[in-house]
Amino acid sequence: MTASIDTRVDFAGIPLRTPVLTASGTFGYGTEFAPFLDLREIGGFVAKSLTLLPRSGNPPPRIAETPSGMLNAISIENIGVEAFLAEKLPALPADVVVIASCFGTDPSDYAKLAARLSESSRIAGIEINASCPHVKSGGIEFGQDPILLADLVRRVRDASAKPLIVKLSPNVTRIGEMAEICQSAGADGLTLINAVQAMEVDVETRRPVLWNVLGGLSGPAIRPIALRMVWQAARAVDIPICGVGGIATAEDAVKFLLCGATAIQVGTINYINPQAAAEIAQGMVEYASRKGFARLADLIGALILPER
Amino acid sequence: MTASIDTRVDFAGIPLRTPVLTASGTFGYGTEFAPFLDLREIGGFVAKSLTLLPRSGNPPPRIAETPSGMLNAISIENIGVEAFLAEKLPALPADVVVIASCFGTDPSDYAKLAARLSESSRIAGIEINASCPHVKSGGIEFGQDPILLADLVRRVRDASAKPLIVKLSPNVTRIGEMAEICQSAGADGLTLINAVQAMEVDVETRRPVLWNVLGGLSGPAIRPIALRMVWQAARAVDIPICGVGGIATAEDAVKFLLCGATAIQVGTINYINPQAAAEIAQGMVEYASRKGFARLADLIGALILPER
Amino acid sequence: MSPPKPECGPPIRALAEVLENHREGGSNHRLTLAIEGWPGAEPGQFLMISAGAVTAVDRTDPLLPRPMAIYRGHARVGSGPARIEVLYKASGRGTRLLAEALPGQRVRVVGPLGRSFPPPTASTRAFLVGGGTGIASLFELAARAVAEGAATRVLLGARTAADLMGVGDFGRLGVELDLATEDGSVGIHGRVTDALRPRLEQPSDRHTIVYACGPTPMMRACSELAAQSGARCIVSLENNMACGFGVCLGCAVPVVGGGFSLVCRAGPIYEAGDVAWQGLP
Amino acid sequence: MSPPKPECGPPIRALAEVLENHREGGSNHRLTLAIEGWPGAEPGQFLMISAGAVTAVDRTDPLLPRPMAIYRGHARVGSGPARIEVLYKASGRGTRLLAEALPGQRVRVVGPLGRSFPPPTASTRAFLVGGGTGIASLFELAARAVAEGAATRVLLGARTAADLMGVGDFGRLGVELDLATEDGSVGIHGRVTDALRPRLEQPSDRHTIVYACGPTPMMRACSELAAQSGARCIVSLENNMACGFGVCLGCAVPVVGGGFSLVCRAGPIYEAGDVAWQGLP
Ligand SMILES: Cc1cc2nc3c(=O)[nH]c(=O)nc-3n(C[C@H](O)[C@H](O)[C@H](O)COP(=O)(O)OP(=O)(O)OC[C@H]3O[C@@H](n4cnc5c(N)ncnc54)[C@H](O)[C@@H]3O)c2cc1C
Ligand SMILES: Cc1cc2nc3c(=O)[nH]c(=O)nc-3n(C[C@H](O)[C@H](O)[C@H](O)COP(=O)(O)OP(=O)(O)OC[C@H]3O[C@@H](n4cnc5c(N)ncnc54)[C@H](O)[C@@H]3O)c2cc1C
Ligand SMILES: Cc1cc2nc3c(=O)[nH]c(=O)nc-3n(C[C@H](O)[C@H](O)[C@H](O)COP(=O)(O)O)c2cc1C
Ligand SMILES: Cc1cc2nc3c(=O)[nH]c(=O)nc-3n(C[C@H](O)[C@H](O)[C@H](O)COP(=O)(O)O)c2cc1C
Ligand code: FES
Ligand code: FES
Repeated sequence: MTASIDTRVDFAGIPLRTPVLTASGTFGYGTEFAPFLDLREIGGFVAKSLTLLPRSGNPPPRIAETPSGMLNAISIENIGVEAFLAEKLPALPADVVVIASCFGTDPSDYAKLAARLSESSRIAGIEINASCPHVKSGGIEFGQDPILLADLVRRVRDASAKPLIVKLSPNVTRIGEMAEICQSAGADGLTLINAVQAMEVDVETRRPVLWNVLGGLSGPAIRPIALRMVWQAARAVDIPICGVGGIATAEDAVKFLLCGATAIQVGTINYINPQAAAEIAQGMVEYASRKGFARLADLIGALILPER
Repeated sequence: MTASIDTRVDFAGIPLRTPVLTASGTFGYGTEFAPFLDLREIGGFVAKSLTLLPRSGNPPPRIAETPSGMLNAISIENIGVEAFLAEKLPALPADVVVIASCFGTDPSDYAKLAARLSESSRIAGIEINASCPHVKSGGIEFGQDPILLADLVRRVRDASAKPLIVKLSPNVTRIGEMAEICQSAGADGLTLINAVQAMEVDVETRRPVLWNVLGGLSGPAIRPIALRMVWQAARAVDIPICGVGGIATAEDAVKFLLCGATAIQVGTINYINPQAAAEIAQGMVEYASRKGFARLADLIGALILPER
Repeated sequence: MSPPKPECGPPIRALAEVLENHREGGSNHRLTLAIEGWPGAEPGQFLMISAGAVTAVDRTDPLLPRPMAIYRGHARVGSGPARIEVLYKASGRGTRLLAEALPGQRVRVVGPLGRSFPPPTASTRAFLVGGGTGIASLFELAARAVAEGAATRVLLGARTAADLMGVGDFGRLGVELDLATEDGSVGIHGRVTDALRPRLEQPSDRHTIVYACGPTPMMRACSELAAQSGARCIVSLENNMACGFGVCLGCAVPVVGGGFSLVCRAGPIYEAGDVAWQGLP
Repeated sequence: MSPPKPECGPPIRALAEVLENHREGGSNHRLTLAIEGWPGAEPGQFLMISAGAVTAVDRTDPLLPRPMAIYRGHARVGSGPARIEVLYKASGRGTRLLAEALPGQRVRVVGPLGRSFPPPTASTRAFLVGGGTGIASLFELAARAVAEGAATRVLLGARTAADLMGVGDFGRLGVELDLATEDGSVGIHGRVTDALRPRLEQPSDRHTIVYACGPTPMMRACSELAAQSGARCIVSLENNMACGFGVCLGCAVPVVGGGFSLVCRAGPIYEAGDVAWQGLP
């Protein structure tokens, strides 16, 4: 019975087996999850953000636990684009959708990265991480400044013909405005939200818990914020949206589709339950069949609003 | 031994018995807590936001539970300034510090409210709610727009000689900038944060959980966001800050002082534990004596930063 | 709206001990608590109960306590703690966690809260109509009605026999008892309102009082049946609650004549005619 | 840095049954789990354990699982589940909740994770130095050392006698056992490193291996004592962890020569000389 549900969606020109992807920085380079789930059970994954050169992140402590969430200040530690293309990509099954995430401190870094990644037929799309909330130079400025963001998206658009997805920062006054800017600058889709800038303190030592002082809040705690932003962005633009932020269950994922997301990403929960993404994909099918939807795509924007 | 700790602080010209206040909208008009705690055990409270005329809020559902938090869309239901002055204020013990919160859809509403409230010697200070996250007209625009906010604060400043506190919205890109604007416009102090704009959906009905669709997220879930914003605001301005957002324990309260807050407000937790504010005030004394601080005021800004 | 009866209290906050907590058919559970310093309660009042037993460290998820009717309060033995019974349905997150609480564990409670039912008198013809978990709000009222010598008939309905709460307890009160189940597994085959309808066919006066607690459509139907026969109808409403004592304003329901009323403070007991039914969630 | 030994595995995710979970002096607890499909583990590997027993509904606070050493793994009886023991200190929120888990309840585990200790051989002179909860990482290593016929001395230290973990178990292995407590309540009065120092006074070669697990200052002191006498030193590091299997990058520690190493994946076992001690949290 559940078998009869059509789970496919098209996100920004990328055909997905199911709307369930996994979020950048929470799924490594994919291979780490081999012991726990078959990558073919999910729609695909966004790899850890890449920089042109290998980058080693912040000193410890890098993470902390908070109510229904966690803080992180990793600072985009990654093996660099070349090692990714040479070592990580070939290790993945051919039919796994891989979206590459780009990070840089200058628009030209992003453009170079996008161009290089676009040479690989294994890359289904490019996600611009313009929103890393804890790196002074880079992320946060791009994602928070309309002019910088528009310029960044245009530069990357010119550099790559791949489906282009911009991942937005939640640390802004008007998310809808940022979404519009990306759309007019040529983005094919949007991902939101990245972690919310936050802080935690240890009262015993009287010091910030994170070496970086500030970090990004993620996990179920931020889900209602992410859902609101996806809802607002979906009403502001026509390009498809991938919802991310605190998704822990199939019901959570359904909420994002109802609010207008075409796909979703599972993030922090992968750490706690490395099988979560596959369970969520299965649970969405059960929800759809229980509710009489023939296609998961029919859930997109299917929120019923009180008529007033 | 704990008796020897000096708990007094001065917040924006208001002498407080202890830095622990309760937040507007979470403590009613004070009298509701009589069965549970002696108002003299806390520093005082901020009354439910007032409008010039009585205001009845949104239809149900008005609240919903979320991971380590709750959503609300009450829409400033209140008895109006006149009934507050005539009925509620006289019912309170003379030595309880009462801060009045003003809300309006136009700067002149705020100015009129502040002027009227300033006529009462029982009002220790005025808090401008420029941040109500779910009322279309009003709150959110003031708190999110630098020009509107500066104008609002100036207008109220001219209308009242009472200590003037501006309560900031967290739904902004740069909280420090908003803090500076309030300082230069004549505010004596700042309160932050108000609830974070958010949304929740019921997958069974496929409808928004709140009648208002959008609501404000409060509770422990947002504490790391509030702490970050207090930290950023404290570094941007010289006027004192009252920290609010997810405070549930004395340790939470201490974190806000360490990050630069002069006082704190207990909000959502009052609903779950109507004795929380008094317990937090007591717990802060225990912390101070355990850590060898003679005065709670010595905790303000006492965060130890890694020297780099 | 003028409250039917001044509120009882003052409420206390207590760390109650779980004496018993067991399943009673379907997903219904009976929780018996020992509460120190309990001030006593009136029929129709409720408690806010933490969503699950108190653990070594406070967990902030689920965050909010749950409102639960005081099903039955037992006379205090000497100076000991009061024994309070709650009947609840393990449905969502909080009540399913509450169902795991073991004897000896503790749950946080705040109460008694809300206003109570206007009491029946010897001259009252009382119909107590309970649907689903709404039944839990009616037991103390039934006991009071019997004590006052009112002609008392209790009508209880649920989806199926296993879901019917406290039938045995009501039976032992010696009231006239009508049962209704939607699947016909016990009592009449249909809704509890189908059991009420024939009872109100003759025109009745204000001495006839229909006390209704259950799903909103059921209470609304009761109020219409009562209105048709000229009887008075008192209902006990439900709504989401954060505090239970009138400060969050989260539990407001629209009332006739405009504006809102706080279910936790002005309610949960209302004259059916005062409720703006179409505006309920 | 080349890992001391290829990692064992592949890890599994399982819903383990709590067989026993009781206090053993101070705030130390012994948790015995039954785990289906357990692939076996090597000395020094660890588990990620949910912060408290699994409840009727998943609670998101506390959110993260806790890393815990596999103290002892028991040979599987036939095709039944493996029996795994964990010794832990109920200190913070998660471990205090874990201490409330009752036999029959379940906890979520992911493991075995991390790399194991390079095994001692018959020619090894092994000093196993454990401090506080670090003791828990050494039992399987001690058993292996004895089995290999290595000259094995175990040195365990804690604040006070009650805090010393697993002393009886180590005793039964028949190893030479030195105890140290900071209050002198048992063994020598002082730190475990004070017990180690005299043992390393004679210059020793690389066949002498100091295996150290405990507070960072203790491990650092061990590595210095070992270096002075020319012995090899292997340590088991701790760090905050979100995942335990190499994807969150949260557990990184600085290593000699620059850059970071993931404690959960490249570690927790390290050659003391590879660790950039001054950079540890
Ligand atoms: C005055 C009053 C008395 C009540 N007495 C009883 C009783 O005696 N026995 C009983 O089984 N139930 C009773 N209820 C209903 C009970 O409060 C809800 O069933 C319960 O809150 C649901 O919680 P949950 O954890 O199962 O659901 P969840 O889905 O976890 O609840 C999520 C949130 O929604 C709120 N909520 C969900 N359903 C309701 C509801 N029907 N009414 C109010 N809040 C709700 C919860 O309180 C919580 O804040 C009463 C409600 C009120 C207002
Ligand atoms: C590889 C490894 C093996 C371990 N083996 C054991 C063992 O066998 N027995 C034992 O008692 N302890 C062991 N620990 C330490 C144990 O993980 C922490 O004591 C535990 O996480 C503290 O959790 P809490 O809930 O008590 O503290 P909380 O204050 O609730 O923890 C808050 C957060 O900080 C993290 N944290 C706090 N202290 C530590 C720490 N020392 N190390 C890592 N994370 C920490 C927690 O994991 C959690 O994410 C081990 C740690 C590691 C890394
Ligand atoms: C430890 C950690 C590392 C992350 N690294 C990245 C990253 O490299 N690039 C990126 O775009 N987002 C990164 N994120 C953000 C997540 O992709 C996601 O947007 C955010 O965590 C919210 O989703 P969640 O609540 O489901 O985790 C990271 C998140 C965490 C917790
Ligand atoms: C139900 C509810 C009503 C509120 N009403 C007001 C209000 O009238 N005026 C105001 O300034 N803040 C109001 N707030 C915001 C709180 O004062 C506080 O800023 C916010 O909840 C964050 O603090 P907390 O997490 O401790 O609750 C309200 C919050 C809640 C939950
Ligand atoms: S529940 Fe808070 S006011 Fe009624
Ligand atoms: S704990 Fe996640 S990478 Fe090591």
